[in-house]
Amino acid sequence: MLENSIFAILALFLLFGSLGMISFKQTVFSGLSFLLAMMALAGLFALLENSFLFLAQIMVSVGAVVVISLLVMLSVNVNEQNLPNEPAKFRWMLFSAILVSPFALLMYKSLTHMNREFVETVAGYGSLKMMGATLFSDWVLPFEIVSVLLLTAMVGAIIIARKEPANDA
Amino acid sequence: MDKRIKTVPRYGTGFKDRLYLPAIYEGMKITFKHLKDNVSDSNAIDVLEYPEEQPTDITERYRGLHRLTHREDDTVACVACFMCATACPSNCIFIEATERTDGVDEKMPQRFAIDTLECIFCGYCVEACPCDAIRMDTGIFSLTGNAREDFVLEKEQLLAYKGAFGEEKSIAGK
Amino acid sequence: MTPEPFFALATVLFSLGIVGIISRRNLFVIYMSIELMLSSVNLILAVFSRLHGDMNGSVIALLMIAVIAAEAALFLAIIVGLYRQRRTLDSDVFSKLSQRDTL
Amino acid sequence: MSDITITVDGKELTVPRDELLIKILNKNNFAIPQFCYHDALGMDGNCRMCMVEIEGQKRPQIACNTLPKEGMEVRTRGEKIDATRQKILELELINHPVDCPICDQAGECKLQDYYMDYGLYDSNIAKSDKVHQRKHIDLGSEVMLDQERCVLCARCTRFTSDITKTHELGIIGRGDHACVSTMPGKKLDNAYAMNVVDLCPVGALTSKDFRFKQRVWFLTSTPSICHGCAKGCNIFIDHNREKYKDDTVYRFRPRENQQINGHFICDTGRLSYKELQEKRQLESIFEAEPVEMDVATSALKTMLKMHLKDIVILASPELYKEELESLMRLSERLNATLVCPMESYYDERFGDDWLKSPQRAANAKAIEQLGISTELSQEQHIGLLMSFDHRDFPEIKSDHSVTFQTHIGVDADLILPLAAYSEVAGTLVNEDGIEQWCKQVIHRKEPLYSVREWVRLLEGVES
Amino acid sequence: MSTATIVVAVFSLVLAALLALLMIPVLVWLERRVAGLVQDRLGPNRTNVGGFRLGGVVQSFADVIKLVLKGEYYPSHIKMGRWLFMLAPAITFAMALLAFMVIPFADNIVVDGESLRIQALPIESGILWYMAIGAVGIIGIVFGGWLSHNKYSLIGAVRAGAQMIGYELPLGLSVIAIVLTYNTIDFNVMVQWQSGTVLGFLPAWGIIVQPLAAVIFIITLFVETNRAPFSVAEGESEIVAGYMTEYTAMKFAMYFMGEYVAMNTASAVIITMFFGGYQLPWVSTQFLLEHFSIFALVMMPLIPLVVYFVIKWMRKNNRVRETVSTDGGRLFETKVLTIALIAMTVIIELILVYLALQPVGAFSTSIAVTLFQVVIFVVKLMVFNLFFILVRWTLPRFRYDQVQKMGWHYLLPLSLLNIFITALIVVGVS
Repeated sequence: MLENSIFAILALFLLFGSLGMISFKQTVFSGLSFLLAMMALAGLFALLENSFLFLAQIMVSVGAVVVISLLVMLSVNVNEQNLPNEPAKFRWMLFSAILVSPFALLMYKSLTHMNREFVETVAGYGSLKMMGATLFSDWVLPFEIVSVLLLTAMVGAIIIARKEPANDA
Repeated sequence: MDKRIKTVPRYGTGFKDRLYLPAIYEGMKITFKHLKDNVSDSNAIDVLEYPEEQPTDITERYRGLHRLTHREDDTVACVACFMCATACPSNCIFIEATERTDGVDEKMPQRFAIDTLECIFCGYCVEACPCDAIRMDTGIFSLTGNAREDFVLEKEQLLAYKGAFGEEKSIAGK
Repeated sequence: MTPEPFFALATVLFSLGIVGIISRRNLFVIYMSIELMLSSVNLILAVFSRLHGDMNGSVIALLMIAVIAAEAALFLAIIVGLYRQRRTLDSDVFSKLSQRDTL
Repeated sequence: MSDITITVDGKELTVPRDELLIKILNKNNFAIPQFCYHDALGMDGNCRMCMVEIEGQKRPQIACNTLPKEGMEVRTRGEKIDATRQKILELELINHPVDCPICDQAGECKLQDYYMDYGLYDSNIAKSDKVHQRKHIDLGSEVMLDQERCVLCARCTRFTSDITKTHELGIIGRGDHACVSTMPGKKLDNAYAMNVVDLCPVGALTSKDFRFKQRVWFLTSTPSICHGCAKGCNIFIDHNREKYKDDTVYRFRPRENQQINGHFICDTGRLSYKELQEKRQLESIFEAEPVEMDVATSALKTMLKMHLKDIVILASPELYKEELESLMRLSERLNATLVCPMESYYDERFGDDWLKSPQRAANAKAIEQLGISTELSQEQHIGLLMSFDHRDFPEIKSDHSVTFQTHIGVDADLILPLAAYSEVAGTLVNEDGIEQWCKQVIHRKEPLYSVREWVRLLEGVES
Repeated sequence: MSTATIVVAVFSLVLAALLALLMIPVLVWLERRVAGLVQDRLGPNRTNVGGFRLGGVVQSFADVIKLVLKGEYYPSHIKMGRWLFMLAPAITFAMALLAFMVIPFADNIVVDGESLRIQALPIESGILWYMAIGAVGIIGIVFGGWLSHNKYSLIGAVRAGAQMIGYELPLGLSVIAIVLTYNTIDFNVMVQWQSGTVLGFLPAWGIIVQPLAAVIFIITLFVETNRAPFSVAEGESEIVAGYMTEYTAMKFAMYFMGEYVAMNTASAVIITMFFGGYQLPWVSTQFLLEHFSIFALVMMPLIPLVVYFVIKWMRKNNRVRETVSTDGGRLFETKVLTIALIAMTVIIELILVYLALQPVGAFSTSIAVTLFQVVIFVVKLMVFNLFFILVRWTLPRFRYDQVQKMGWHYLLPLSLLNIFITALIVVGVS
């Protein structure tokens, strides 16, 4: 019962966050809603007894991704009249929602098709130790590939965002 | 290169300096020594117990609160020429001029007010005054009040302040 | 607890991400919508992991989080670059990359 | 007469043969100090300040009594000239009290400027040795005289003798004791008397009205047009926004325009600046109660809708041409009658043959040009009388009345504030048909609506 | 849940709340007093309640009351998101407070065979929690700065954010080295690990086992808490007050107090990870539990000695200065405090006597050990807070670009190197 109500609250936050994110005009408020959604998602991970994922989500998604996004938003600091003019935003949203709904239904059906229930977790489930053991036994190759991906992303980001070298440099 | 430019040698390029840690250690040692000495004997700290003790070392050049000086006949020395208001960088001097009828001069301030909350005590008004009518030699360094209005000093108040270094009359035109 | 509400929520999130991408023209919102879709997949993976009682799903989710971070860095760099070029966040402005003279 | 070529400070100038050298130099922006010469008064040659060196002449000559000659070489600067000027200025300043702090002219004083440029800073005459003369003498016509500060340039006496031909002022006494004065018991008394204040290059003649009100360096001068009569004299409006206060006009000064007013304006026009801030209508009044702007606006719209068939709009002939045009469009939209009765604006006693026109309505010519009716038919029933600052408004009977007032003093069902002419920009047509553009001079902290803004507010009220 | 669990949980929660919240005025006082003493001044020492000034700490409480009662001022140019403007300082404050909740104040207490954590939030992922929550706190600063609609605030917010990102990396990497060493992320296990010795005689404190990681960690925590010499986000010499510029009264106080809570938390984390936490050096909990009577015997003469010196110091320093001869309250205060201290000593002595007579393994002994460890923890906490404060009054503020350069150019490679070395040693040892 407690779990259900926690889930309801978190789901509400998540929905409001993501709805706000796609509907606010002011970019920074979108960012704030996104932050709310990410926090709620972290809460859902905790509800799934996945404590490491919970902390990783807060640390990476909230602490790094959202903060960097906010920073970029602030340093770009577009004032209100320079934001894209989107008068038919909500009409578009309704239209696309109708467009997406059959696909969403399909997705939901296929996800619930397995008809499985949550099992009792083993001791240490979701802990750093178990996560590490799994990661470095069955998932070493993907891990390495992801590390290469991260490196590539870093190099790419630096090259893209770098300013033209000044003449006097 | 221009000869007036003086190149200051740059220190701290060695490894020890760039490591910062030895310097930080030295600094910490000094602060800690002061802390230790003062904690063990706080009576030895030589401080002025304000407000029981008042400072006695205010020099003549100290820019305290403003005052308006008097002429020899104890009338206001100010002729409302607006030089102080013109020189004032924070526009805190408010003057209303009027015709002077006592035969001493032609012009005098009807109102002369200084908003000390806006004043930055730069002393430009004193520099600008051609009549030696405004001075900052009262030695008053703390002005207190209960309302913002208390800090707008009117002509009467400014005339009532006495100079801290002997009450001198305006020396204009001497 | 049953997994269905989680799946429903993840589906709704994913759909909201698509809706955001379709309906908005603000580059930042588009970027965050993509993040949202990735996160909804993450949620599904975490639920799978919990359904099976082992950590494999969680590990993929963790790798996903890393990918999200990488994507964030790249995407934000692209946004900054685009904004420097045209001083706008309107995605429609950047629709004519093929025509050199418009840039 | 053909033009000739002269050289001034190494610069070649082509000039007419019969123009005074000082005028040429002034026109070409050479800094020539001068007290007695004035374009309107001509040369007098008594101040000796306008010394220039002319090639071939032994001593420096005064530029105001010199005509250019072909190939003449003139030097306006140089050690010799500066020394001469310094000596002449010392002479002018012998008995001057040097009381700039209390002098109202400070900031626009020629003597002060030249003193800074050429002055012998340490006086050879002790203050106690100076000749003391009478100070603050009320000459009448709002002019104050300080004989000590006078440099005896005789501009003022020449003004009264040559321009107004009233001969009130003269220079009496000799040597150190020469001074400007009126006849004993007589006052300076003519309709243009205050122009001597502008003419006076020093602080001897000051305006009693402006005296000690504001230092001139605080003022912003904005060119504008006098609204006193249909003559349309060019003026500067000197105004200043003091800290915590609203934008205030302190004086009008004449602005040179040879087509209309030359260098001068009349005293009535000069003092009409007071109307801009006295007795102003600042709040909306509905049925004798002050109301908020939105209440007043909705009351106005309701009244208009009530009387859509029989509205009469009274336009003041002092409104700008653009405002009159927008009122014409408004009356067309509302199907209303636009009239502008002119009788009350005509004052035969005011007029004279120079700068004062008996037609007191500043824009009377524009009414004529736009073809706005000046007659209100007596038998017409007036449902709603809408007056834009018209003087005749209280005399006209109507069921309901709305008036847009710049000044208080009338009674109506609805009184609304209106921006005065200094707060709006527009075109004036003077009685000779010369169109002149007036800038917006005053920017109030809380701006009032102008006629055009009111008309814009009433858009769509007829449907 | 047994009664013991609830009692222990409530005890830890209350202790954490007290240590975090009550510490704010104390730290504010300490900051001002130490600043004064370092600069040969006295610092706040006048405010008193009925003659009691407790060295001036009353001043801080007066300040808190003033800040709470002060009229709230809203800048009128802040049009949108005013609720968020008000919420932003609360986010920062709440996150700083939350991060403190995972600090263990004493070793697990065994009640009826059940091991209970003396931790407000009894979770095992201690350091991860601290890093995650600490990262969220920055959001409040960023939003506060942005919503102020003030260029200085915006610059402050951007600086705070950029600084945090720049230093999160060395922080995380130095933590990884430590986690490799301790083989855990649980704070309590870390402290237990440090109760041993290295090389036979040195206490196995983190600072000795991992000196480089400790230095990097301490430096990054200075940055994370926005303390001098890294306080560029509020740099009053250049950007007024940074992100706090437009804040007044309680909203300002939230940021202000949040900073002190963060500093307190940082001290707690540092002593937990590198200075043996609640442990005395060389003395493990097990040893204490088994030999508590010896301990009590050692303490018995020690406590009166300490109290004697404290009273002597107080009598010497809490004196009326000649220039303020009318101030008689100080003598009265000294007298009352002397009596109180002596009474306290007597009570503690009696308790120690009682405990010394208890058999090994008695429940009262374990309670006493817990309390003893809490006291040690608080003492260490205060020492580290003092260190934070001393650093602030010693070092000038770095320039912003120097801060960034230090993070990316020096600390990041150093922490990577440290991981490398640590990993080699850990693999080699096992």
